[in-house]
Amino acid sequence: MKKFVNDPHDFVPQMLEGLVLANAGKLEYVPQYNLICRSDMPSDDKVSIIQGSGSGHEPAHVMAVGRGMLDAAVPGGVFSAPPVEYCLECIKLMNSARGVLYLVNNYQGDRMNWDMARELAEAEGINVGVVVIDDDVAVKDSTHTVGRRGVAGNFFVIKACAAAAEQGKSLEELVALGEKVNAAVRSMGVALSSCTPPAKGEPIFAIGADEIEMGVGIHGEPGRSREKLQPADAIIEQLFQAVHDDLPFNSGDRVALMINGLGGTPVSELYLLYRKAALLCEEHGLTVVNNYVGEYCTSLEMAGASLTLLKLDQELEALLAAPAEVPIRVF
Amino acid sequence: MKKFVNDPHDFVPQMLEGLVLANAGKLEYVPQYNLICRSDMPSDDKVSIIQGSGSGHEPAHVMAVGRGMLDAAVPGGVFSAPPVEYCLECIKLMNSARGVLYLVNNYQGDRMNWDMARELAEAEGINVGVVVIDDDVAVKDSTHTVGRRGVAGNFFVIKACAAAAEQGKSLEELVALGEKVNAAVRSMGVALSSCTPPAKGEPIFAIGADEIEMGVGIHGEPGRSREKLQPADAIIEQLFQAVHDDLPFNSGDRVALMINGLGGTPVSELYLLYRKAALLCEEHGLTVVNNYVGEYCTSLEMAGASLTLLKLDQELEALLAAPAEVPIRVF
Amino acid sequence: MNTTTLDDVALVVKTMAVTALENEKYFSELDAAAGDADFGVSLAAGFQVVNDDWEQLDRSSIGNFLLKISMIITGKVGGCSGPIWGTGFMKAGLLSKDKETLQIADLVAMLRAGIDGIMARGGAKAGDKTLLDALIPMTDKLEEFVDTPTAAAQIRQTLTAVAEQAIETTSAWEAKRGRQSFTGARSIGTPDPGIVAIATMMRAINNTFDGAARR
Amino acid sequence: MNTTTLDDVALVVKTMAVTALENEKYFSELDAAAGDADFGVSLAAGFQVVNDDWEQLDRSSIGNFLLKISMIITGKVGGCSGPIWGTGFMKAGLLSKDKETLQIADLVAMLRAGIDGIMARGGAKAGDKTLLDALIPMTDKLEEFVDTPTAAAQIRQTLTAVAEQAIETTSAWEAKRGRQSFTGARSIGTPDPGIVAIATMMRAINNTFDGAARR
Ligand SMILES: Nc1ncnc2c1ncn2[C@@H]1O[C@H](COP(=O)(O)OP(=O)(O)O)[C@@H](O)[C@H]1O
Ligand SMILES: Nc1ncnc2c1ncn2[C@@H]1O[C@H](COP(=O)(O)OP(=O)(O)O)[C@@H](O)[C@H]1O
Ligand SMILES: [Mg+2]
Ligand SMILES: [Mg+2]
Ligand SMILES: [Mg+2]
Ligand SMILES: [Mg+2]
Repeated sequence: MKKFVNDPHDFVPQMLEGLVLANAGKLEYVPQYNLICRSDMPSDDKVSIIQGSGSGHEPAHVMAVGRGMLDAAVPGGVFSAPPVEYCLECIKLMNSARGVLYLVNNYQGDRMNWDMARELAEAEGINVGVVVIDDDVAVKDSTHTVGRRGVAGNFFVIKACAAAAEQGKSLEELVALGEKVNAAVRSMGVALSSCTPPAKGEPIFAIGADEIEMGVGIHGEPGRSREKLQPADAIIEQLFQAVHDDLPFNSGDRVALMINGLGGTPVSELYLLYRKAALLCEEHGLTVVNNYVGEYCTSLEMAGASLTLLKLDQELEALLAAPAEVPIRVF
Repeated sequence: MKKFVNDPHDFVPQMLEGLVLANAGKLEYVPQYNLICRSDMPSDDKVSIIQGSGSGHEPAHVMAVGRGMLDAAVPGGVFSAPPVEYCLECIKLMNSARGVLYLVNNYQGDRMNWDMARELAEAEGINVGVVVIDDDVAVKDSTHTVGRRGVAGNFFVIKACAAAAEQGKSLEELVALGEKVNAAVRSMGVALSSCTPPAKGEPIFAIGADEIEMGVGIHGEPGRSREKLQPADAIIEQLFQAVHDDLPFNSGDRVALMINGLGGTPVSELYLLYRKAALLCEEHGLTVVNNYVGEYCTSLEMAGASLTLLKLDQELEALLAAPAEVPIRVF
Repeated sequence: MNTTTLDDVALVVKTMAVTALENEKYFSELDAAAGDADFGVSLAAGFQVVNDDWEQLDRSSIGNFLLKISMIITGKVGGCSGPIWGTGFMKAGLLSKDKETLQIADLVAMLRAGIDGIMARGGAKAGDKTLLDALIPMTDKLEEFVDTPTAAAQIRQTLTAVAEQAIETTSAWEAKRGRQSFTGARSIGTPDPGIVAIATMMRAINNTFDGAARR
Repeated sequence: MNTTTLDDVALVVKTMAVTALENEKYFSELDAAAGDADFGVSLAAGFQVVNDDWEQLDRSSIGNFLLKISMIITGKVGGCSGPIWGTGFMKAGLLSKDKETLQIADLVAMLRAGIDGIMARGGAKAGDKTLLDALIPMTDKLEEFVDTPTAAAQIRQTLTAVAEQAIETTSAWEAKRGRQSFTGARSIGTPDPGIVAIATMMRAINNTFDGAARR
């Protein structure tokens, strides 16, 4: 395993220690519950927005804590949802008179832990709302499966709900808004390589030198098909088509377009992918109002990328344009 | 070669096309000279700040074009300095009554091409200044070598000079400032993996599964030593010691601390490294005023990181705090 | 008559804890085949606390003891396993809150309550290739002994066989719940880590009680 | 008497261009050993334009022709090679601006001017393991023929042998300039791409003129 790591058990806590050392005064770390929160929150003036999921997807979601984004994040171990107690403490710590909204990606572990934490929090009289995110079109959504996975579309749900929370929207309004964003966002990813959870010490799946996994999950879960390596434009065409046709998007739509790196792919390649995605949007009559090229939701050091489209309206355009400030910055 | 790429010859132009598609109205692309510039520049109110070096180090330097940073960048092919003609056109295009400052990393190819372009531009009556950046302590600096390489410290020279240029400083003042920053900044990197230039199609050097290259160059040039893989903290100790002792930095110094990813290392690991670097600063009596964790100067998809320290004073602290806006952003 | 005491219940739980800790790596490796390789780590995280806090656990009744175990597991175990195992212990504990001894019929009722709770929590049913496909046949078998007096050792032996058979039977199935289910057809042929854990624990319980009886 | 005409000079340059284009991959591979694998690509980028613009090149004098080549190489070739090769052509061109024919002494003077220009441009000297370590011994050898009338074919043969010997001799050296020099001791044992390019071009020039003479 070739990684910057000390004892693999310390991987997540030491990353979080680094994060708060780099953001002194802005972020706080509660080691007992592996929890990162804004130093100035909660406030009874706004609903608190929180999230907890497995680690290994950075900057999602611990590095999305900050003004205009999450108020707190409670990451579990690498690829492991946080236990109920941690979720519950996060809710309690961020308890606000306006309520607490947790945004949960649609994985069984995440959902069950948060459901139980919510029941317990509500028993203590805390007002808790939930939005489930499931934007990954690679997985078939049917009643006898666990449903689609939540992937990079998560970013837009956080951004919109957090911006609306800063504007004083109520918990009910935020739940409705989050569901609206989730209903309008679709993603699909592709892996060129596997990745190695520190505690495992070995790649999580095997992939040939000339193979790609089309529709890969952010924990290395299989996608739609194992294919031969193709030119970048051909890969983007596949992702775009799958994402575009799923909602579907229509000529005349105004959209946000994201090319998200999965961790091991350099930003040069992401812009090369963005080029083709932007051209395809144009061909299909979609107007790209906002674009996002970089890492938003990764799988450790996996080489690969995902494409996300969000259908916009005036409300969402204004929310995406609202100011925000997170640890991941250039300046 | 497992990359998102179409025809390898189109790698750089297609990346640049993506970049301007994602920054319409802000950046312009001149395909003839492979040149990216701000749409609103040059202006006779300020010195123009430009840079040109090989590609493959993104976000350096094409994605550092923007308000408060570079006015233009002219990237060559992957790892190849741009030809004289391109440098000259860049100078001419950014010609301002206040002059043009180019910031050049200390590689022979870069320096010779820019020297010639400068002679030609001066012959046309353009006022041209130069600052040479050579912050890499891995290479011995002596009169009978080509000297130290310019690596991630480049970011600080750009940031300071560009901020000062926006404040209306003269070309002579900016040259002096750039030299001051370069004299106060030191870096060293380490590679866990090699990288593959698209046109080459194969890794640029070989490295064993349990080996690291300590002091690696950003084009895969060898560093100080080939060593066995070590815990992250031990690696950072080596980088810190080499960087710290070179200037040297002294107890009581106020510093900027950067942990730069080389392209294939996820941000989770970078924060884990930052943790140890910040603790070492504390141990050595250095106050970290500004910190930078992320990718600033990469080597394609190389797994690895570098550590940069910059000694601050009041002037530099103010310049680092000045606003800036580049394509690499989260929102 | 087979009567189960608080001490028996405690020995069962202690054996489960030791088994989880001893098999941390093995259980995670099983999860690597079609899941995300954290099952062993997750279980161990919870049972480590059970083990560490062993002397201080609430022993005011069988139910209160199990509820305390539930709280630890739920609190400390991430992923699917925390809610699933925690819910199992909780439902069994609620049914035995005031009990100082249990008959076989009580055990069956507690197991059924646990199974129902797990189903409600995670939405899985028999045949989805989860630990339910060990627990359900084990409970069915135990129920057969309610009206048929049998030596405790033989009952344990039988349940162990049922659990181990479940590993074999279900390996050929496709996973329908949990992260394994994303793998679809690729999960066919690999044993489910949860089922293996139940069988391994049952085998260990069997050995422990046999050893205790012989002493 | 050996007299070199504009046509001869053009044939030399044309041969260099064809050689650069034919060996693009090979030259880059040589650069991969201790450099950054772009040498062949860079050279080809410039000589491709020379080749494409061939008919329109300024032929008003030998010097003007060489100056035009210099401008193309300098303009289109990145890395070290643009300034190095461009400077060589430029200095040789400046010395022959008004010439319509050249004697051996003129050729020696032009080569010396090119060598001095390259040294001034890049700071390299003899022994640093750059293409200068082919150009300098070739020029020294050519100078020996200034006062010793010799058949042109034999002179070319001799220069080719000197250039090819330079590959052998310098392979054992440590690079002191260019990106190769960062490799330090690791550059020992690998031939310098610039020297190989000079030798390959000299061999091709030799063959071309021999072929032209025989026709
Ligand atoms: N919905 C469910 N109901 C019951 N058991 C489940 C369910 N989902 C998963 N399991 C069991 O949990 C085991 C995996 O646990 P774990 O690795 O902790 O979950 P995760 O998928 O969150 O990583 C599976 O082997 C299966 O037996
Ligand atoms: N300073 C110099 N003076 C003369 N020749 C040089 C110098 N530096 C490099 N060279 C020659 O250039 C060749 C490498 O060219 P190229 O690959 O284009 O340079 P870069 O190092 O910029 O990639 C070397 O093989 C060497 O012969
Ligand atoms: Mg898990
Ligand atoms: Mg080069
Ligand atoms: Mg698992
Ligand atoms: Mg080279």
